[in-house]
Amino acid sequence: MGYKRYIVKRLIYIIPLFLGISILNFSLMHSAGDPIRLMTLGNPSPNIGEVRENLRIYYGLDQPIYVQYGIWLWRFLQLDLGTSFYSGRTVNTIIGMYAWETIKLQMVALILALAIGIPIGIYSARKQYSKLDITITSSAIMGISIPIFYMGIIFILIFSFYLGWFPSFGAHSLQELRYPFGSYFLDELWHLVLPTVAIAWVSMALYIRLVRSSMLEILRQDYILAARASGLSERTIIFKHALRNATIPLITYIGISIGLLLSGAPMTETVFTWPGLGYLYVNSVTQLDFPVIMGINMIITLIILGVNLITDLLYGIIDPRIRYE
Amino acid sequence: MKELPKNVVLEVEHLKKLFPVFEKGILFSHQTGSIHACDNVSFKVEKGKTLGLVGESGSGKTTLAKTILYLFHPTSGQVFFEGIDVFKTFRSKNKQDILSLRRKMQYIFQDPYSSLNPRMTVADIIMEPYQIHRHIPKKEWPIRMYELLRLVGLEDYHSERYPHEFSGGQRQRVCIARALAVEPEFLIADEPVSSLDVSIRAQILNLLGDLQSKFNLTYIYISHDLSTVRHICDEVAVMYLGRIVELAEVNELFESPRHPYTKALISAVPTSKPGQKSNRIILPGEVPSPINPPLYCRFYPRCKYHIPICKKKDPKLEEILNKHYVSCFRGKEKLD
Amino acid sequence: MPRTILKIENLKTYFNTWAGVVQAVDGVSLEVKKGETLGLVGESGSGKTVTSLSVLRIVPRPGKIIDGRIMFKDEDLLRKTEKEMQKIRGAQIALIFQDPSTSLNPIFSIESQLIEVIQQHQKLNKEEAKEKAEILLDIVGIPDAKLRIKDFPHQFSGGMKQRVAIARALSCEPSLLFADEPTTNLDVTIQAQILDLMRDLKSKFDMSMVLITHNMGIVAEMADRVTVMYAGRVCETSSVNDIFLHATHPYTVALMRAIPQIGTEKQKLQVIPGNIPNLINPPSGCRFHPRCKYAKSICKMKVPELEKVEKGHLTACLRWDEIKKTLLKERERAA
Amino acid sequence: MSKDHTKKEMTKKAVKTSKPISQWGIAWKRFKKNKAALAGLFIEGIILFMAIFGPFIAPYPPNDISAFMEGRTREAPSWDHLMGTDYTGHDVFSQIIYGAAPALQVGVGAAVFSMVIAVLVGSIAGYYGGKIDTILMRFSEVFLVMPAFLFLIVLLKVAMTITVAGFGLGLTILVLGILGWAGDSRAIRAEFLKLKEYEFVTAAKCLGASNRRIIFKHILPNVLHLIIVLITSSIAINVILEAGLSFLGFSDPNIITWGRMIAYSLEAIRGAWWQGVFPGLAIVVTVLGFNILGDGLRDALDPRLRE
Repeated sequence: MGYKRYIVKRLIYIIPLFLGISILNFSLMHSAGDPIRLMTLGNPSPNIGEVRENLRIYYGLDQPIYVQYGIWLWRFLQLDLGTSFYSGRTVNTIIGMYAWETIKLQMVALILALAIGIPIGIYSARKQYSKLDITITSSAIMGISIPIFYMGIIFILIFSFYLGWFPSFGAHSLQELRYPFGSYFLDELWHLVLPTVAIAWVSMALYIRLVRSSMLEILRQDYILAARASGLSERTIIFKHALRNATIPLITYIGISIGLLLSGAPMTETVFTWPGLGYLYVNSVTQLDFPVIMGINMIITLIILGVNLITDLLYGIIDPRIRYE
Repeated sequence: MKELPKNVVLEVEHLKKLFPVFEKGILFSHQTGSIHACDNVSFKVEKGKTLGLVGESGSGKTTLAKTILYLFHPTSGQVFFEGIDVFKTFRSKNKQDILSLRRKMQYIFQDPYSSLNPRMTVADIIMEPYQIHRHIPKKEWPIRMYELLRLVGLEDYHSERYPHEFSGGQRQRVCIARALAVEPEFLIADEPVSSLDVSIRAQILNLLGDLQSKFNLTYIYISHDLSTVRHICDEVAVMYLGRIVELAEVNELFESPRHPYTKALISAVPTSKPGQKSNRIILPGEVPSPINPPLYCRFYPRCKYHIPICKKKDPKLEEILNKHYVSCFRGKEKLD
Repeated sequence: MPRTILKIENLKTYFNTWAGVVQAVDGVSLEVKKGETLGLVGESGSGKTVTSLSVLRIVPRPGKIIDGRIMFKDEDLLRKTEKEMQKIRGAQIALIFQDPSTSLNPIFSIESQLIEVIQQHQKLNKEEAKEKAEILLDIVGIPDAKLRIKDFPHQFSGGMKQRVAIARALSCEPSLLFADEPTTNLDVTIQAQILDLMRDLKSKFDMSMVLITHNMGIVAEMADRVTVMYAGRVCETSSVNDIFLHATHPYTVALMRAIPQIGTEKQKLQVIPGNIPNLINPPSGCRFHPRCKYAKSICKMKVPELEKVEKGHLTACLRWDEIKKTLLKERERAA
Repeated sequence: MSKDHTKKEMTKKAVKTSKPISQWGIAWKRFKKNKAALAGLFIEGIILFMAIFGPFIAPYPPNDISAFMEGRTREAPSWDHLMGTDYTGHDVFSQIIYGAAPALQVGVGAAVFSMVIAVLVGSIAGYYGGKIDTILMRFSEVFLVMPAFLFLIVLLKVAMTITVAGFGLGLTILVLGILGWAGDSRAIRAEFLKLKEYEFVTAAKCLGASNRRIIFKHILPNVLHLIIVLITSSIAINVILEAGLSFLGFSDPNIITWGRMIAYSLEAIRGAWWQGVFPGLAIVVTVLGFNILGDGLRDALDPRLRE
């Protein structure tokens, strides 16, 4: 009973957050200046004033800002993100074309980072101050100090240009002829390797540090000592008692890091010319295509909020103190 | 101003402190009940005497003490110190009056580890009251500070040191010195020795005793350790769930306790006599939650002497003998 | 003749910290006889907790057992492998911690924490283990054990948590129980309940017990024999009567006099001057000498060994003989 | 009481015994033992030196294209050009030196700016609590959850479109600062919440200390260690973010930055790797320096680790 109430609470809790971010997003776009003026900045037409006025009316930009926000929100709730200033296609269509590639890339990278980072973090904590621990911690601090795009460039230089093992750009080969063994799936995987490893490398370093420090903290607790005193095996103590408690900060961090990775998508995807939302975003910003920019911002916000919600629900499952609050 | 009976410095009248209990809502929290930390408490303390406040955790002793000093805002009730209405003074926001009242009443805390700012030297800590009150000229600050240090049994060179360089007992001495810096008349000592080692406790208790006779201080001594209470108090008030259930002169209370809870409490203290297995009264159950307590006698669920009326009415604190107050329907009987 | 169940000889456990080596336990020897309760008395930093952790070989980092022998049922625990120790911990020697709110894992139900320990040491299936867990909770006095077994630690009060912790410690019927200040964090009336329970259980389960405490009242009530520790060493060991009536070590004597007695009236307490020493750089010779009113220059130089005062009464003081006489005179005068 | 005890006498007495050490002193002692942290300090010293004295130590002026004139563009590292030249003939090594100043300015500037907001919000929310706390924390949550970096790109792009002459670093600092305070403010709030319950704060209240005195004299000094650690790691993050922004081309084109150098190198990285690899290394070293410095400071200052 407690848990259901908790879920409902968290769900409702998201609404003001979403409204807050959308208002911030909307006002940011509008305080950024008049998009029509920006779009037509270099236009030499003599009756530019009239053209601008017409464009404003066309896009509904002549109305007061709160009315504009209201209209935008109403449309958003009907899943209508508007039309691109440039291509004239609906934002839904455009985002639909790019979103999957970003999600695929980030998911694979995340799974990779967790699958490698967590065991290394646990090992490092158990063997605190051993040689291997020192090697791991120093590599991890190196890892968090490398910008993802730089990591990508280095990878491209080594594994693509010099060794020629992996492609340096795109998510697919342009021609079917170039698919490894003629398989589309393998082609996808082949293109995924460099960007996912580059992203995973950096986030893995963060997970290692996080898991290590929270494990160290937990291994100092009395209940671990008590578990030892009851004769439980080391395996049970580490993997059941300690790890389960360490999952709580870990989940928080996964939630945050998904947001960070999505925000960092423009850089990764630019380096690898990856046809995802980040790549689209940079292009749209360069063109000042506000409906698309807004659309991507809100989609990413929704993803982050969704992840936050899942995080909260997982807390409830793991930690009874939250569930029965 | 209020005329207090002769010798009485502090009078607490019907003091009540409720803490609201919130439940986190969607946007804001809403109140679902209140903790009756301290409920309708009245007592008097005479000049130069020590009143002991005894009770288990959750009985409201610390809340009571902090409310008297307006560190918690009272829900209702009044406190008079030397005739001054304490709460009225604090509520008036008159800075001068508040400061002069703060100088008269001081507090000594339970945990000497968290009660000293780790970033300040002992000299800074003891001289901070001077900075706040400016009751003595700046030139004399260090001189007074050294006097205080020696008074509480520390050395001069300790003044330059930081709290982490001291042991618990020494820290408690610093705390006492800081409290004395404003030259107070009244001290509340909240479990001042319970976090100290046994061999250090006696040092601090003796120091408190010496200071009392030297400066004619009035104390409220809060403790859950009955043996120290017996040792340094003149009068003792026993608290249970936010109420005073028994109040009497110390020997009277320990030798002929009237309230069933007091009896159990005294018998529960392990005596330092081997082999003498006491015929102790073991209370069943635990202290109930102070959130929305029952309207009848609060001790009823754990009391083996209860009669029908105990579950119907709430007993009042009544004087059953000379200066012996009990809050029990059977307080006048001798119960075994 | 009661057999000895545990005999610690010259145990040394040091902690390597950044500030220096903390000699937390420095040459402790003590003995627990079958079926008895040994009161292990000392102030903070006297090494009583570290001694108990050393016996189970679970001293947390950076602590390390440097030297000594720990004979449990005539086998040296320090020579056992980690696997063998796991079979002893919880099954033959159990430990109850001071603070029940931190010694139970907050995210597992009571049921799973009890079953886990039972299954670790006994060949029972989950149902049987659960049944046993319920019986245990019933024995330690938790009302509605069948319902409450599903609850999590934070849903219990302090006293109830300690009962759960006791149930866990007793789940495999150990022959030796270390209880490390089991009532210090509890209220007086709850303390009385728990002590009563422990006394009951001790005879019910036929255990030997080491009761670690700083409260002489609890010692008087619970213990058969007492070992007093100070600054990582043993000062005195004797029967509980002798400790209270014929203590010979100056620290024991001073400690007794510094404790206010509930039966006595307002008077000045006798004080032990000074502070508890820092164990990174402990005093030379007898570690109590800077605070001892009987100290002579030899106390600074020579480390006192445990010497026999009379049968079953050992003391680690160089001048116990003289002091005994002085004390006797003092007691006569007082009487 | 003897009043003839002068301060002089006291100090003389104090000298006899061992010197008192403050917690800062202890932290410094621990810090000194940490070789990695010292290395971090050393690295940042060099970067700072480069940032201040860049024009004096760089072998070539910023816009020197003499190599271009000589046709020595995209030249591999040599004694003349330690890190080679780029496609317009700029000396990569000199450019890296010039890039230190903007990197530090943005990194430190934005970190300090966001910390000012974080301390303000965190201390008010933590100390006063109640409704103010709820509102401020909800507000910070919005900043925490939103994709700040994406917003930032738009703002900078607009600035670039409006200002033809270039907008300098101020805007980047401002915007990074505004978008980065939320997480830190929560950490500071948590610390305030914890510390305000400490008995030394209650003791100060009991002595009649004002709220201002309690916040500034009692609580803030005890939060300072956290602020220092947070600032160090936030500098590292801001240096990376700045590099990313200029890498994407959202920075003032008139300022040489490491990110921009990498971006320019991309066209020809296959033939002239040094154009991109060296500026990237400069970023990595700078960020690494701040990160190990931050770790060292945390270990030295965190009272939990003290035994």
